[in-house]
Amino acid sequence: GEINLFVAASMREVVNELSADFAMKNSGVTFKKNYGASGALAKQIENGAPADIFISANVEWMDYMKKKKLADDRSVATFAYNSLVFAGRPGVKAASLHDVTKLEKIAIGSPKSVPAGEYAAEAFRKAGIDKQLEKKLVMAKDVRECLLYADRGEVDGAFVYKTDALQVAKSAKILFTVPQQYYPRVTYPMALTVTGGKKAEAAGFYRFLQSAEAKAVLAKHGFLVK
Amino acid sequence: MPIFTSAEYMAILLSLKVSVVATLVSLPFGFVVAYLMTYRQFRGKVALDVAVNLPLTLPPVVIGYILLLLLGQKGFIGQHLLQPLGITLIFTWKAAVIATAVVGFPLMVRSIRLGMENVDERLIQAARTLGAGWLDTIVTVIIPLSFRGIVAGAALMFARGLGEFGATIVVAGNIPGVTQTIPLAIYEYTSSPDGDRMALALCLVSILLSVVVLLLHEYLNRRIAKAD
Amino acid sequence: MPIFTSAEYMAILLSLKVSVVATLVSLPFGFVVAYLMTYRQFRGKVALDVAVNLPLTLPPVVIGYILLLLLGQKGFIGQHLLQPLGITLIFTWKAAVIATAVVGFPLMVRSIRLGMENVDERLIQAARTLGAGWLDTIVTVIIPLSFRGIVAGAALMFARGLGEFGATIVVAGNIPGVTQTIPLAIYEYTSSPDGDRMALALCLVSILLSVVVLLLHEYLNRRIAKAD
Amino acid sequence: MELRVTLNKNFETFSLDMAFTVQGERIGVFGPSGCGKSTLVSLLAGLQQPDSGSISLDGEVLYDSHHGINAPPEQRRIGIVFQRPYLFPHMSVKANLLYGFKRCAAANRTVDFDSLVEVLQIGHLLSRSVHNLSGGEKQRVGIGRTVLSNPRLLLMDEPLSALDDNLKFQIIDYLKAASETFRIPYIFISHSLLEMRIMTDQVLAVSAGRIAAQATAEELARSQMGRSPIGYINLLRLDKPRRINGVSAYAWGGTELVISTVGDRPEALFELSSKDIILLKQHPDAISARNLLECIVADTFLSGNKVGVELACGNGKLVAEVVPEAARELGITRGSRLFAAIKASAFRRLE
Amino acid sequence: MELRVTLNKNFETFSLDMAFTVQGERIGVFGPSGCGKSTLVSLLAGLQQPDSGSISLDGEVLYDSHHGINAPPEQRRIGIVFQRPYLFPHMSVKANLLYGFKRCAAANRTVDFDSLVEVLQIGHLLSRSVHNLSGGEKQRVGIGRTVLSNPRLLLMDEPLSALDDNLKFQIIDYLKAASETFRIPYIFISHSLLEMRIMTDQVLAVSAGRIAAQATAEELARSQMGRSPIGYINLLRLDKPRRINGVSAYAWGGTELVISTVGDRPEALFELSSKDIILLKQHPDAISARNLLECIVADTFLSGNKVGVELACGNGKLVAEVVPEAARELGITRGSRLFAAIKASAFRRLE
Ligand SMILES: Nc1ncnc2c1ncn2[C@@H]1O[C@H](COP(=O)(O)OP(=O)(O)OP(=O)(O)O)[C@@H](O)[C@H]1O
Ligand SMILES: Nc1ncnc2c1ncn2[C@@H]1O[C@H](COP(=O)(O)OP(=O)(O)OP(=O)(O)O)[C@@H](O)[C@H]1O
Ligand code: MOO
Ligand SMILES: [Mg+2]
Ligand SMILES: [Mg+2]
Repeated sequence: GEINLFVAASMREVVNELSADFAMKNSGVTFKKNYGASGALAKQIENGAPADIFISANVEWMDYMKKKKLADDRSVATFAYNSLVFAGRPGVKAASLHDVTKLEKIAIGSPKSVPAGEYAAEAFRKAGIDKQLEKKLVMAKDVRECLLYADRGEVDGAFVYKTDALQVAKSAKILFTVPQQYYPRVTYPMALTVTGGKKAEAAGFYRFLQSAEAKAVLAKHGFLVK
Repeated sequence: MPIFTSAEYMAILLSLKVSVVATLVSLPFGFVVAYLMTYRQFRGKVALDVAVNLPLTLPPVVIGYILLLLLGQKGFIGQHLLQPLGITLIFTWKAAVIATAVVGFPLMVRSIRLGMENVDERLIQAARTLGAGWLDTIVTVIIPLSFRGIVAGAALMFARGLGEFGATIVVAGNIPGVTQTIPLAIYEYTSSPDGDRMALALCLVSILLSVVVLLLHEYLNRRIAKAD
Repeated sequence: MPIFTSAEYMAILLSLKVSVVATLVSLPFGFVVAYLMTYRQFRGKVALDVAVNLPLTLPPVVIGYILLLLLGQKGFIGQHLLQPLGITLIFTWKAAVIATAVVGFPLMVRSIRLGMENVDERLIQAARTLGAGWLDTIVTVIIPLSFRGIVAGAALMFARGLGEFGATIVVAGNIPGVTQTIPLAIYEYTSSPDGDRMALALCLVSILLSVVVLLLHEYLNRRIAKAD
Repeated sequence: MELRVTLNKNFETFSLDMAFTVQGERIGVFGPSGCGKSTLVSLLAGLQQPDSGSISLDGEVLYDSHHGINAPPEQRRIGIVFQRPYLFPHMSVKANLLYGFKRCAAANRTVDFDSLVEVLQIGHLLSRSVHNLSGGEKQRVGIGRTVLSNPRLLLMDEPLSALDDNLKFQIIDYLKAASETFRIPYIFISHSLLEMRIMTDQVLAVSAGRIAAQATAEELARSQMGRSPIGYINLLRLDKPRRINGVSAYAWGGTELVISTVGDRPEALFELSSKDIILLKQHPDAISARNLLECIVADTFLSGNKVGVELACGNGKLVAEVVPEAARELGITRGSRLFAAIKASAFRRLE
Repeated sequence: MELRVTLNKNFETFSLDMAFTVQGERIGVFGPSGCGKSTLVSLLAGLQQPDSGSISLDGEVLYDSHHGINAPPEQRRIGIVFQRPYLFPHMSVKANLLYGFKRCAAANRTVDFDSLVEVLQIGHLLSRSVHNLSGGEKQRVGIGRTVLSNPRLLLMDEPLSALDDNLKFQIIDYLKAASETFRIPYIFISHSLLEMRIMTDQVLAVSAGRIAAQATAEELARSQMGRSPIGYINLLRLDKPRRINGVSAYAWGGTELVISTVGDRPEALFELSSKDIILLKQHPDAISARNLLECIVADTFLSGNKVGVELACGNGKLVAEVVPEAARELGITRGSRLFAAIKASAFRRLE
């Protein structure tokens, strides 16, 4: 059978690997994967896009799915966690949130549309540096764009997820990890959709995503699993 | 040049297929709209003009959402027209075709209109008095004589189609091998580790295709000019 | 209709500013390119044609990347031309202007060319033999007589500019009050669960603006037609 | 053919308001530029809609604003020959010719392709593209295309005015040959009196959107003689020339006319202006004019500041014009005897 | 003006290859359609580039392929009057007129605006838009615009062929008035022999891209008489008419010519075809022709199958044509006496 995955774009590499593993073990199972912004994916599902499993980059869109009765309520679970880091080119001197205020330009995801940006903004408020940073922020369409700016030196550094920094960055390196007390935990919820709940293969893959084997892969990519 | 994997070949083929089909499918509609705008007087002409030109003004992503709302399971067209017929559009390559067609439509209509405005009205009158009804006249006189405009319109839509991204990703999704066209593949490569080379290679393919279309268009233009 | 907050008003104003400035800035370039393509024979004419039409074919996001690579701190133009002059373009509204101008350029050039092709060559020859140099002829004969095409080109670019998203968001970022144009604001609203109403309202503003431009264009067209 | 028309059509700066009934096969519409001739053609053919009125052709109502009848152009079977031929540029000559023929119901096909091609002498052009035709060839193909559509009525809207003189009379021949051979009644529109006289029997004179008069072409011509710079045109159909010393002698009115145009055709139409006839009281001894005819004054009439003199030479008739003073000197009254001197080169062959 | 030209220009299906030197103020270029007249104009004005050759005007080299000299059109000071006026549609009549004037160095300005406006009688048009002008008015404004640019040489490329006859001679008047008043030498291009005779002294006959002959217009006209359907055109400049009984009598050659065209101007140019003169051996008693002139045969010449008879009537000269047979009957030889009968209506006023 065919399993339709709707996955937040930041999970692309890890889900690719997991689905390949699963397909290898279960012959006859094929995947159709749609990667995009969580909001766009939710709207697509709402309008009838064929999805079996939805992995969101934040809780709000999963709540939206629940409210609209698109997700199988009982199946909503946490797939993985992530942490916020500050990445920049090696020469940049920044080892803590307060060092960041001395820099010129900082990229974050657009807080309204990019969860990582929202968490970063939250962290600035908690750390009391939001006013100082206000004029220095560049809002990007997504996390990958933040990293592109950092890589190319258009900004001094960018607040991104650890996983993205590990996977995507070329010249930019993780300069420090934002302490967890400054922002809520970055959670990737997942759920079977109403149609997915009725498909045995989808349920099978859903269970596989919670398996120890899957958690190992997640960890390898830099995600936190608990 | 990196050697493409099957995924990229599929993206290229898909892009070609989507652009070609979108162009062919919208040609009749584009022609009808251009015909109405050129030859007919009717109420709501300005409204039609505005509607046709909207996709030019609205961000493609918004067009994508509008199409999603219209064509989706709960959308007006999706629910009342497509579902009873058992047709699913969204998330298939057909949705990409529709997105491409809608976004390129204003450009196509504009070109065809210009072509039609150059057809001598006397020739149309001659056809009518020789016994040709209006449909007959369209087929035997207006179409052949506005052919340059039609070709230009098709070329424009095709070219615009090769670059369509925003509307496609929303209604068709970004599913490799199914709805992933060149622009979507490029987008994916630019946001994945060491995808730059592949992205660049795909860009080159896109440029190459557009050059071919442009040259073909020029060539056709000259042949038509010669025949006249 | 929801009452907009200052952020939305700023986005609307910024969109207008970006589209207007992009249109005005690119008009002279569009005119020169159209002039070269219409009246001059030179090597590399086809190459210029291809280059001008590329932004039509390439996805806007890719154009955004290319512009970033060119204009950024380490980019060719950015490093060697802009930095020494102390100019920063990216992440400012000026970057949005450039993105808009580049994306709309092929449409603008196409319109102006069509206008120029309708100028009777004899009138140009008359001006020359009456003592006007080629620059003088351009200003006093070609521009006034291809004015319809120029207006159409400007209207097209303005309209396209109102919808530009992909290229702008890459080179200008999406900074509220600084570079967030209407399409970017719409995008932001569509990506939060209860932004639909605001997104819709902004869409309506966008549609309204395009209707105004279209009607203005029609009106100008008629006035010019009358004057001829 | 019988055509009953009541039509009203208003433009911003012009209004057309006509009511007339005509019967006949060769009708003329005569009037100055801008008087509404082409508008009438458009309305009759259904290319424009009148504001009100009715049109009936041979009893069939084509348009009636009261009864909401309005046959579309393609059903009226009214053919138009325009001033320029407007051939379809994307078709061959043959495809142009067959355009209307193919669309004509088989029952109505009285004109057949081969005879038309022969009448118009366009056989050698059939496979050509229309771009490489000369002006006259184009017009012939245009006429052929319209005739082959088997119209019940042919509207010719100044079909000759874009042609130069040589071509004009060639095309007149073809027009007459086609309409006579295939018996198609026509309405011929022109502002040329000469064309009216050659092409029509009955003329509707139009002025400023109204019918000003309905008369024969001959009546019109006489009334206009004094005002026209070319005078009254005598039209002479002559045949069986005898060649002598490089000129042709045609039998006419019991004598012979010597004409310098060298014709190889057995029959031809010549024009001779009333101004080109010199009247003498006495026989001159020797004269350079090759024709010296003895005639009787059959009638005289006044037109403008000229006197028209209708001369009977045997059974031939000619109209000459003189100034009143000369009429007095020559003692011109009905029945007086005169000599008319006409140069061999004063005749112009029209066909 | 002296113009030295060697030019070579090849198109796919046509090649122009000319070398000539002309001196004079009124030069003609005569030749059939497609012989390369307009191409020559373009090359002289610098609107097209020759393949090779040289052009020098009054000693100044405008083009020389060997020395790489190629003055742009705006620096050549060669004005063109095209077949159609090509007025700038976005400017008023006045702005059109001043276009070239403003761009002419003050030192070169010999034509002043006011006198030009007077010569061309366009004062009342100045503030009008060019769209509302009649054909003749447009052409006058076009001529004025070119003349006001103060060219050293005026090229007129069939400036009359798009005009109807009335207008044509009006415009000729204006053309001559403007070029004479402001002393601008010109090259007049046409395929009309009559225009050549009125407008030029010396003619370059062009055929298939080559100079076929260089002659006076008069020589050309006589050689073409026999072939032309309108014969040889006598041009008569007459003045101070006396009005009698609705006709005008002009003094000419010691006698008077009676002409029916009613002229109100003191001076006028008339044409009279060689075909419209009837020769008689004896004085007829009474004749409708208003002119009966006694003349002596000054000369005869052969042209085609016609005999040209040059008549001296007092000090006036006329060319008549007759067929050889008539010449024999009338006993025409140099010195013989004849009567020439000419109708008052045979004269056509040209201006
Ligand atoms: N569609 C129209 N709108 C406004 N006025 C019109 C229209 N068609 C014709 N006219 C006017 O009607 C008048 C008659 O035009 P029409 O073409 O019938 O004249 P015509 O007799 O055919 O002249 P011509 O001999 O020059 O062909 C003109 O003054 C013209 O300007
Ligand atoms: N740009 C061109 N390319 C190719 N052929 C040309 C070009 N310009 C002119 N010709 C050819 O050169 C020949 C002469 O043309 P030209 O216009 O000079 O003739 P003309 O004597 O002015 O004729 P007319 O009396 O009809 O105006 C024609 O056969 C024409 O087709
Ligand atoms: O402007 Mo788009 O949304 O990248 O096609
Ligand atoms: Mg007409
Ligand atoms: Mg020419």
